Amino acid sequence: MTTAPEHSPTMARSSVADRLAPYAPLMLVPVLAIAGLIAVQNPASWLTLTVSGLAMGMMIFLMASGLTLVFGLMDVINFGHGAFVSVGAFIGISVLLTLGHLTNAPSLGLNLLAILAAVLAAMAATAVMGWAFERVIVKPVYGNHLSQILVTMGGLIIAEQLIIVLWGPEEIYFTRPEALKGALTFGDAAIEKYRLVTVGVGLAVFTAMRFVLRRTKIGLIVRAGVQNGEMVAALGYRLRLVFIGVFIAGSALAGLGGVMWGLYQEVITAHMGNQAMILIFIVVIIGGLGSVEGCFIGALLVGLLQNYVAFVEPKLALVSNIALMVAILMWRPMGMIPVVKAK
Amino acid sequence: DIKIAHVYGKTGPFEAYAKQSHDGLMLGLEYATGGTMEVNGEKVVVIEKDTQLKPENGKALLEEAYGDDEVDLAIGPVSSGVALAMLPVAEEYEKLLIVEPAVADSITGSNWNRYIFRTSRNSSQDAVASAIALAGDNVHIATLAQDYAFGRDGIAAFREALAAQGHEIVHEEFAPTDTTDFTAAGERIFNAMKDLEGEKKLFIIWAGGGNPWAKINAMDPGRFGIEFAGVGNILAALKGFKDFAGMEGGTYYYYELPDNPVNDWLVKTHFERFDSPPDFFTAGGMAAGIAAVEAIRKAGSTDTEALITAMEGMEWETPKGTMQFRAEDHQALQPMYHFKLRVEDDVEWAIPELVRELSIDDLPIPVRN
Amino acid sequence: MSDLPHTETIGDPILRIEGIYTNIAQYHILQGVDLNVPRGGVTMLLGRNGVGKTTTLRSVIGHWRAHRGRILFDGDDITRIPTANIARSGLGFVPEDMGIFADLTVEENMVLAAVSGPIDPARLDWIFQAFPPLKTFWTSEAGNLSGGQKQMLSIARAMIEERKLYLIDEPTKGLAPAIISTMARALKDLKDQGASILMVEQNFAVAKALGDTANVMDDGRVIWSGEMAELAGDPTLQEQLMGLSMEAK
Amino acid sequence: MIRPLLSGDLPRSRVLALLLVVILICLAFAPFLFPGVRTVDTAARICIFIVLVASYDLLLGYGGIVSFAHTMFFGMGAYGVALTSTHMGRGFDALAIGSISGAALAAVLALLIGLFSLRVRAIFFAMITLAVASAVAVLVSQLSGLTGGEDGLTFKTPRELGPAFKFGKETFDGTLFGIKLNGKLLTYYLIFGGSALLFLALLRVVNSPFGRVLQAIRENDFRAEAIGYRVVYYRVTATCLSAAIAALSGSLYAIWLRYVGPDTTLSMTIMIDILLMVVIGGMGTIYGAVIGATLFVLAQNYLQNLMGVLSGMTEGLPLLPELLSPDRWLLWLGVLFILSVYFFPSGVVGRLRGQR
Amino acid sequence: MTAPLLTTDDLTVRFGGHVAVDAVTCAFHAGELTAIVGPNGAGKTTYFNLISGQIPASAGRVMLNGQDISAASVSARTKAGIGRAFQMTNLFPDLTVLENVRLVVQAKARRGFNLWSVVTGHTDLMDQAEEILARVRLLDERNQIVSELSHGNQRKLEVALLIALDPLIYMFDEPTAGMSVDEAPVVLDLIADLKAQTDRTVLLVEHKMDVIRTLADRIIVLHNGALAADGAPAEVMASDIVQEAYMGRGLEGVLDHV
Ligand SMILES: Nc1ncnc2c1ncn2[C@@H]1O[C@H](COP(=O)(O)OP(=O)(O)OP(=O)(O)O)[C@@H](O)[C@H]1O
Ligand SMILES: Nc1ncnc2c1ncn2[C@@H]1O[C@H](COP(=O)(O)OP(=O)(O)OP(=O)(O)O)[C@@H](O)[C@H]1O
Ligand SMILES: [Mg+2]
Ligand SMILES: [Mg+2]
Repeated sequence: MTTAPEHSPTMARSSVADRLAPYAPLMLVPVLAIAGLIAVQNPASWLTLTVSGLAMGMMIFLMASGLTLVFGLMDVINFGHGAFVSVGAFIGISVLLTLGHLTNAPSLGLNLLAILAAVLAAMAATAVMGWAFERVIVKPVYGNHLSQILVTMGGLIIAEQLIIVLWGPEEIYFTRPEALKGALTFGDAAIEKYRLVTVGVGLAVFTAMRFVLRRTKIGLIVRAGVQNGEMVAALGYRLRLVFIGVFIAGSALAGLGGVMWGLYQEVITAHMGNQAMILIFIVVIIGGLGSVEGCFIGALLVGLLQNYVAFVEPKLALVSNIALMVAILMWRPMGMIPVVKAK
Repeated sequence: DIKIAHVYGKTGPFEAYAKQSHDGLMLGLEYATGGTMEVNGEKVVVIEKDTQLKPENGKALLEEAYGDDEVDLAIGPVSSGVALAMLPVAEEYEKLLIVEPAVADSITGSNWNRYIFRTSRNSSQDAVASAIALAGDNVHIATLAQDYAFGRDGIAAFREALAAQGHEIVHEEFAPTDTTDFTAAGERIFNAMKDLEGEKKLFIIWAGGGNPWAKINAMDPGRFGIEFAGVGNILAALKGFKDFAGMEGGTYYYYELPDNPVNDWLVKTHFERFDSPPDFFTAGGMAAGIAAVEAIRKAGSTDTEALITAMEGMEWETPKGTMQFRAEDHQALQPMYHFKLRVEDDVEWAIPELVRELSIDDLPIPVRN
Repeated sequence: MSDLPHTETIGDPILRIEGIYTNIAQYHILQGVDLNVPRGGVTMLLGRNGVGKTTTLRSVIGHWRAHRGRILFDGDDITRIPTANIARSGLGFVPEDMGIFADLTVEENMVLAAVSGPIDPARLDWIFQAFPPLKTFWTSEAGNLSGGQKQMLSIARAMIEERKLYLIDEPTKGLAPAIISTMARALKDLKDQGASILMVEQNFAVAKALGDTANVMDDGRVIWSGEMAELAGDPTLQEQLMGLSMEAK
Repeated sequence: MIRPLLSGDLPRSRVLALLLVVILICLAFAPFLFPGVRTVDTAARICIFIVLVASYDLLLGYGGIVSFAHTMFFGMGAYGVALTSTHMGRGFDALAIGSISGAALAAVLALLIGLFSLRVRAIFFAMITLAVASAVAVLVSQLSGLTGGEDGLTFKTPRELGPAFKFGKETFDGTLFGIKLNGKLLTYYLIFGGSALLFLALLRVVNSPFGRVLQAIRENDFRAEAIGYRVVYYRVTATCLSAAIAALSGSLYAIWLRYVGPDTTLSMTIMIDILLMVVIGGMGTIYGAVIGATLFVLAQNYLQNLMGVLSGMTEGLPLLPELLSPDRWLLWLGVLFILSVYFFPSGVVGRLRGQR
Repeated sequence: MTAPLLTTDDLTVRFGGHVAVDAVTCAFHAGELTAIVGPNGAGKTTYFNLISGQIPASAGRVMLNGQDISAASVSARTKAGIGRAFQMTNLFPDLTVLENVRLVVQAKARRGFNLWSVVTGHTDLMDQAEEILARVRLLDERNQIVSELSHGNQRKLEVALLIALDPLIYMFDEPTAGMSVDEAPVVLDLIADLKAQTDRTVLLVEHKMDVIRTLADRIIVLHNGALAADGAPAEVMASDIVQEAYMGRGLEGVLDHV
C-alpha cells in the first residue's frame, strides 16, 4: 500500500508557561487560602473560615453540578434549574420530617440513613420532573437560547407555584438531625459537623461525575451533538436519548443539591432555588462551560472568597462574587477550564 | 355602603403574611360590627387588590380604589416599599390609608402625611421593646442586622433605646441582605465578645431568608457564653427556634401572651375557622379592622376630615389590648411583650413565654415626622 | 482511463433508491430519483451544482425525508427509520460540509466515529498512512485543522470502522493531489474489503479513475446511468449531460 | 405618508397590520375609550414598555448582543428625573434636565462597558453587564441617603401634570366626552407622544444601513469584519443608543409614576420580563416589541381578574378553583410562556409573517 | 520593475509549538496572478489569514504599498485594499443572496454608519449589487436565503463578495472547490479578467493543476509553512519539491489527469 509523501510540520518547543497553563486554576485555591491567612491573621478564625468556606463551596458545587451538564454541555440555558433545587429540598425535607424517629435519635448512623433516604427520594422526584421538563418544555427549543430562557422561566414559575399549592406559602422551618447540630471545636476554631458531611458528599459527586464523563463517550456525544446533531446521528447515536439522559441526571443532581442546601439553611421556601441561581450561573461560567473540574474549583473559590472578604471587610462582601467573576473572565474569557466554546 | 379597599401583596414571597393580614381584617370588621358587618346602618364592603408586591402596582391600585371604586378608606400593604409608594396617593385623593402591617419607620416618619394612619408597629417599637427587655447592668450586647436602610434604622433605634437606659452596644455587625454563610459575621462577633466578662447577648434583626440564628448557633456560641436575643417572630419561624430555649427579646404578638376579651375571641374564632392559632398579622389585621369601624362610628360619617379628627388620639380595643393613635404622627402606640423562649416536645414551635408586658408608657417611641 | 480492476457487481444492489421525492421546506428538490448501488462497487453520482446530489445522499441517511418512493438498503426499507439506526445498519457518511466537530480534538472526533467500541489500532494505522496529518494533529482541536485536513478527518471518521456502504459527498475538494491519490488507494482498499461506495464527485478525473458505474443527475432526477467507462469515453455525452466536456478544460 | 414614517418597514402581514392599528388606536384614545385610573395606567405602562422592549430588541434582535444591564439604564433615566425633581423642586426644567442627563449618563456608561467588554465573546459581555447591573443595584440600596434605598423616592411633577390641574374650563367646561380634562390626561399624552416618537426613531434606526450592518454582524461578525465593518464600533454604538433610549423610557416611567424604586426600575425580574416580551413579540422586528409588551403587560394586570371570573365559574369542581384562584395567576403566566413558544416559536410577529 | 503592491517580511506564526507559517518573505506585484500551492496544511490559508489580519503574526511584517499594516485591524486592512474569499464558505446565512452582496457594496461605499436614512433609499447600492450577481450568474437566486443555496452556488457567492469588494489585493482560497465543470469556468474567467486590471494583484490558492496552468503568471510553493519555491509555473511545477511533497511522485494513480 502506498503512503503519502513525508509530512513534517516544523515543531518548536512550546514555552514553560504554555505547559503550566492548564494547572493554573488548580493552584488558585491554595493561593487564595494563603492570601486569606495573611488577610485574616488570627489563625483560629482562619481555620474556621477556610473549612466552612470550602464546605460552602461544596454545596454550591452540588447545586451547580447539574447546570454544568445542562448549560455547559447541552448549551441549554435552564432558568428552571432553581426549581429543581427547590423541589429537591421540599421533597427531601418532607421525607426527613416524616422520619422523626431517625433524625431525633442522637446517632450519626441513623441520621445519615435518614438523610440518605431523603436524598434518594428527592433525586428520584427531580429526575422524573427533569424527564417531563425535557419532553414538554425544553425539547422544542434546543439551540435557541432566548426561547430557552422563556420556556424555562415558565417552567420555573409553574414549579414554584405548584410547590405553593402543595406545601402552602409559608416558609418551612425545621432543625437538622440531632448528630449534625453544632460544631467540633479545636481551641477557638469551630467546624460545623454538617459542613463536614457536605464536603464528603461534594467530593463523592465530583469524583463520580469525573469518572462518568472521562470513561464514557457521553460527554463527547453531547458536546458533538450541540455542534452538529445531524452528524452525531449519522454516526449512529440516538442523540435524543443521550440528551434526555443527561438532562435527567442534571435535574437529579439539582435535587441532591436542593436537599443539602435546605438542610444547611434549615428553612425552605419555594423561591430558595431561584435565589441561588445567580451564584450558580457565576460558578458555571467562571469554571468554563461544561467543565466539572472548573465548576468545582470555581465553587470552592466563591465559597472561600465570600468568607474571607466578609470577615475582613463586610461591606465588600456585597460584590465579592461579581468581582471574582469579572477578574477570572478577564484572565480567561472562556472561564478557567473551558470545555465548550460558548457561542 | 361603606367601601374599604384592602390593598396588599396577596401573591409573591409574602403570600403567607398577606393571608393572615386579610383574615385578621375580616375578623376585625366582624368583631367590631358584632357580626352584622354594618356601621351606622351602612353595609361594610371590602374590596381586595393584589399589589404583587410591586410598588408601582400598589400606587395604581390605590388610585383605582380611591378614584374608580370610590372607597371610603384603604388598608394595607404588607411591604414597606409598596407602602411608601402609596402614601402620596392618599394625600392626592385626600382619603385615608391605614397602613398595616408594613413596619418602616419612615411611613409615620419622614414620608408621612396627614392622611396616613398606622395600626401596625414600626420597627422602632420592636427595637425599643427588645432594648428594654434585654438591657441590664453587666449585660454586653452585640447586634447583627442586614446591611440596608431597614436593618440600620432598626439597630439605630435599638442603640438609642439602650442609650436612653445608659447602656451601649459592644459590637455592631452588618451583613449583606442576601447573606447565606454567616461564619464570617459569627467569627467577627465572637472575636469582639469572647474576652468580655458577664452576660453576653447577640441581638439579631433579620427580615426574610438566611436564618442567621440557626447558622450562628451551629458555630456553638455557647463556648464563649454568648446567648441569643431578638425580636419575636411568626409561628412558622418559631418552629426553627426549638434549639433556642431561653432566648429573650421583645415581641409584637403571640396568641398566648395578651390577656383580654378581644384576643380571647380572636383565638377562639381562629381555632374554630382555621383550626390554627392566630399569628402576628392576624392580630394586626384585626386591629386595623376594628380601628376602621370604631373611627367611622366615632366620626358618624366617612367624611375624611371627620375621620381624621375622630382618629387622632383615638383609643380602641385590639387583640393586643388598648391601642392609641398618637396625634402627632398617627402611629398606633401599643403594648409589646418581653418574652423568653420555652420548648415543649409536643409543640411544633418554641413558645414565647411572657416575662412582662411592656405597656405604652414603658415604651418611649420617638416621633420622627 | 480505467486500468483499475473492476469488481463485478454481484447479485442485487446494496442500495436501491426507487423514485424518491424529497421536499425541503416548500421547495420540491428531488422529483423521482431512481438509483442503484451495486454490491462491492464504486458508484459515482455526478451533475451540475444544485441538481440534488447532496439532497439524494441526505435522503438516504435520513437527514431529509423522502415523502414518496422507497429506499432499500441491503434488502430492508430504510425510508422511514431514524438516522441513527440507518447508520448502525452499516452506513458510513461523509457529508458535503465535512460535519467536523470543531470543538473536539481529532482524537475525540475519531473516538466518536468508532461507534461499536474502542478504535482498532491496525485500522487506525492504515488510515494514518493515507492521511498522515491526522497523526500529527491527533490531539489538536479539529476546528483548527486546515481545510484539507478537515476533509481527511471527515473521510477517516467514516472509514474507522467497517461499513457495508459509504456515502461520500465530494471528498476530493480541497485535497492536494498527493492526498487525493492516497485517498483513492484507501477507497480501493475499502472496495477490496467488499464494501460498496456511493460517491458524489465534481472532479471528473477522479470520478473516471475510481468509478465503476455512474449516475448523472439533473434538476432532481437521475437522467443517465451506466458504466463509468462509457461516460468517460464519450465527450458528447458528457457535453449533453453535464453542460461541458471534461476534455475542453 | 405612512411609508416614510415607518421607514419603509411595513408590517408585511394583514393580521399584524390590523393588530398594530388596533393597539395604536386603543393607546391613542385610551383615556376616552377606557376611562378609569387603572386602565389608563395600564395603557401608559404599555406605551413605556413598548419603547423599552424595542430599545432592547435593537440590541438583542438586531445586534445579537445579550445584555443584562438594560434595566440599569432604564433605572438611570428614572432616577435621573426623580433626583432632579426632588432636588430642583417640581418643574418641567427638572424633568427635562433629569431625562437628558439620565440618558447621557446611560450612554456614557454603556460606552465604557462596551469598549471594555464587547471585544471579547458575547457571553463575556452578558456576564459583565450582569455584574455591573447588580453592583449598581447594590449601590442604590446602599446610598439610601441619596436614592431612598429599598424604599425608593417619591416626588412631585409639575402641577400641570397632576390631577389637581384642570383646564379647558371655558371652551368645553372642563370635560370632553365625559372625561375630566386634568393634568393626569396631559401626562398620559406626554407619555404617549414621547413613546411614539422614540418608537418611530428606533424603527428608523433599524432600517438604516446601520441597522442592516448590525444584522450582518449578528449573522456572522467574523465576515462582517472581513468586508470592512469595524464590528466593535457598531456594537458599541448600538449599545449606547439602546441604553440612551432605555433611559428615556425610564424617565417617562418615572414621570408617570412620580415614584422610583429598585423593584420598579432596577430589579432582575423586570430584566427577565423585557427578555420575555422580546421573545414573545418576536426578535429582530421592532413591531415585535409592540405585540410583546402589550400582551405581557395586559397579562400581568388582568390575568388575575380573568381567573377570578373563571374560578367563580368552576366553583364546586374539585381542585380547579384552587388552581384557578387569582392567587395562582403566576402559575398560568408560566403556562402562557410555554404555550407562546409552542405556537409562536419565532414570536407572534414571526408567525404572522409566516416564518417557521 | 515597479514597486511591489504587497510584501511580507519574515512573516511567521506559531500555534503553541507548531510553526504554521515560517518566516515567509515574498513580494507581489500589480497586474500579476500568483498561484500558491502546497500540500494540505502547508500554511496557505494561514498565510492568507496573516495578510488579511484574521490571525496576528508572531513575527514579521505585512507591507501594503510600502506601508506597514501589521498592526492594523482586519477591517482596517480591508478598507486599505486587502480582500479575500474564504476556503470554508463564510457568508451571512440567513440573509438573502442580494443582501449579502449589498452589504459589501455598502461597506465599500462607506455608508455603514448612516443611522438616519432608510436603506431602501440607497438604490445605487442595490443596482451595483445586482450587477455583480449577474456577473457570477447568481441573479436568478438573488432573493434566496443563502443557507438554502447548494454548495456550489454558495462558493460562487463567496467569490461574488470578493469581486464586490473590489480590493487591490485579491486573495482566492480554492475558489472552484466543489464547483461543477460548467460553473468553474465562470469563476475562472472572472479571475482571468482581474488579471487584466493592471493596478491589482491576485493571489490564488488552488489544488487543480489545470486551473493553475491556465491562470498563473507565477507560482510559489509553501511546504511545512516555509517558502519552498518561487518562479515561473513551468519550472516550479517541474521542481522536485513539488513533484514529491505535492504531487506525490511514485504514486501511480489518478493525478496525471487532475
Ligand atoms: N436547506 C435548503 N433549503 C432550501 N433549498 C435547499 C436547501 N438545501 C438545498 N436546497 C436546494 O436544493 C437544490 C439541490 O441542492 P443540493 O445541495 O442537493 O445540490 P447538489 O447537487 O449537491 O449541488 P452541489 O454540487 O453544488 O453540491 C438546490 O437548488 C438548492 O438550492
Ligand atoms: N488557529 C489554529 N490553531 C492551531 N493550528 C492551526 C490554526 N490554524 C491553522 N493551524 C495549523 O496550521 C497548519 C496550516 O493550516 P492552513 O489552513 O494554512 O493549511 P493550508 O495550506 O490552507 O491547507 P489546505 O490546503 O488543506 O487548506 C495546519 O496544520 C493547521 O493544523
Ligand atoms: Mg452537494
Ligand atoms: Mg487552506
